[in-house]
Amino acid sequence: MISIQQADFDVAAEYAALRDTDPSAGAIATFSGLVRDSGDLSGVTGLFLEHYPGMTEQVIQGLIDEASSRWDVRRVRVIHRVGALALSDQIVFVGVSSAHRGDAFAACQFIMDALKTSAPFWKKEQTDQGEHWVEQKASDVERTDAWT
Amino acid sequence: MISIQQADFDVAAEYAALRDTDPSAGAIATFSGLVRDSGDLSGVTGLFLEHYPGMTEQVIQGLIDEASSRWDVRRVRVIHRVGALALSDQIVFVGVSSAHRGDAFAACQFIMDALKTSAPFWKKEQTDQGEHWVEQKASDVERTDAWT
Amino acid sequence: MTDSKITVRFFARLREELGTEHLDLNLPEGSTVADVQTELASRGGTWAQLTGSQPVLAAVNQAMAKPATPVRPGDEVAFFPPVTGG
Amino acid sequence: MTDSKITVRFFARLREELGTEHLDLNLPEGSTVADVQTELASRGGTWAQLTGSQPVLAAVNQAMAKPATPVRPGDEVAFFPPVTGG
Repeated sequence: MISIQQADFDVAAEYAALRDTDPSAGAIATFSGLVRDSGDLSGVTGLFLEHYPGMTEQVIQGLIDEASSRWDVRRVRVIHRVGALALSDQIVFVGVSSAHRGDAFAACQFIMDALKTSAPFWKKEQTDQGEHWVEQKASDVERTDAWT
Repeated sequence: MISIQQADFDVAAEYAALRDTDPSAGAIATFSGLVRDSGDLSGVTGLFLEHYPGMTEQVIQGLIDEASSRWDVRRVRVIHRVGALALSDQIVFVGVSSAHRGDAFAACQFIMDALKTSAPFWKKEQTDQGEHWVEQKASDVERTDAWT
Repeated sequence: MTDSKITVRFFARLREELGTEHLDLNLPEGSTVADVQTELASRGGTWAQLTGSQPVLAAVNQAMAKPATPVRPGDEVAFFPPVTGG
Repeated sequence: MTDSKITVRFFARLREELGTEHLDLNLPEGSTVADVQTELASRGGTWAQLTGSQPVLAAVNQAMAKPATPVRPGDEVAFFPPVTGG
């Protein structure tokens, strides 16, 4: 399930939903991304997140489908917030349940890595010095390429 | 922080504690292991987990220290239950916060993999056919060796 | 020659610098994404960046597209900078 | 010759099959983990598995040990099967 939303999310509820599966799922891997004070520049005080409604969901569904074909995956949950976010706010959640720990880790990390370089979201950082659009990092692109 | 305990644990509280760090921590990776119905044999109805008190904590602390030296790690939380567990019960939790997503994933997965092959815990599975001590899996050993 | 009316959308830095969220465009049949970019860049000013040195990504009907991707009547074309979510 | 009294602990399948959680042992000075295993295996019966074909791991003072690891008076030696937690 995919949610793109302005509202905050509750990792406890998401974890409970991932856990409430068939008893063959013995592994749950999760990742949460938070607004940190050092992005492109230091002194970040907040973010604004823009996205391309419709395309975003399609791209993420494609990543979930690819993960499900490559690994033994039971449930996948992706949440990404948009709009204005403050320092330490939650931005993104990816949770995967699987029968196997290696598959849960791999699918969770693949979706996170690929989301960062292919899902149409854009971050604008606010700092004491003003605001600016974040530049894509070469290291993020390399990380995604490593999965192919 | 390491806890070896009979009692269940609350992933929501653990996540909140990992999140409540310095604002430079932008990534939280977690893993939870649950009792699943297919272990060494199918039809698993429960587990008994034995450990070596004292040594277990020392081994896990060594893994946390190693992870902290290899990756940028802010907080690490490891919980492992012992005693009698039922189907779908939580067994183990590893949570790592970091400034970077790659480091959070790597440290979390390394600790889980190495815990499975080096921390003195032993599982006895209960099935409809009786009970038996679980055998160590070659695939788990290979997975840990891959980190060296 | 039949004209094909398409919708063009802009996001993030491009949206701000062009001062435009979306516009409609009439293009000759057989046009491609590259033709849309060239047509818009010819407006000059900040529009020139659509064929400039900074990378500009394109989507057609909400799927990633290449310069040679054909654009048909009714299509939604979007231009945006490299993505930075997560 | 001084005797060195050590504590030996057993876990999991070994503990059950030996019917023993722990015992005290007197060993000659200069003994090793291998000597402890040989001494206990010589009791015969289920004890023979301590030097049998199934892998048996050893720890001295709660740190993993090898057959050649020395055992000193007061040490805690433990034997157990390969671990299966997580």
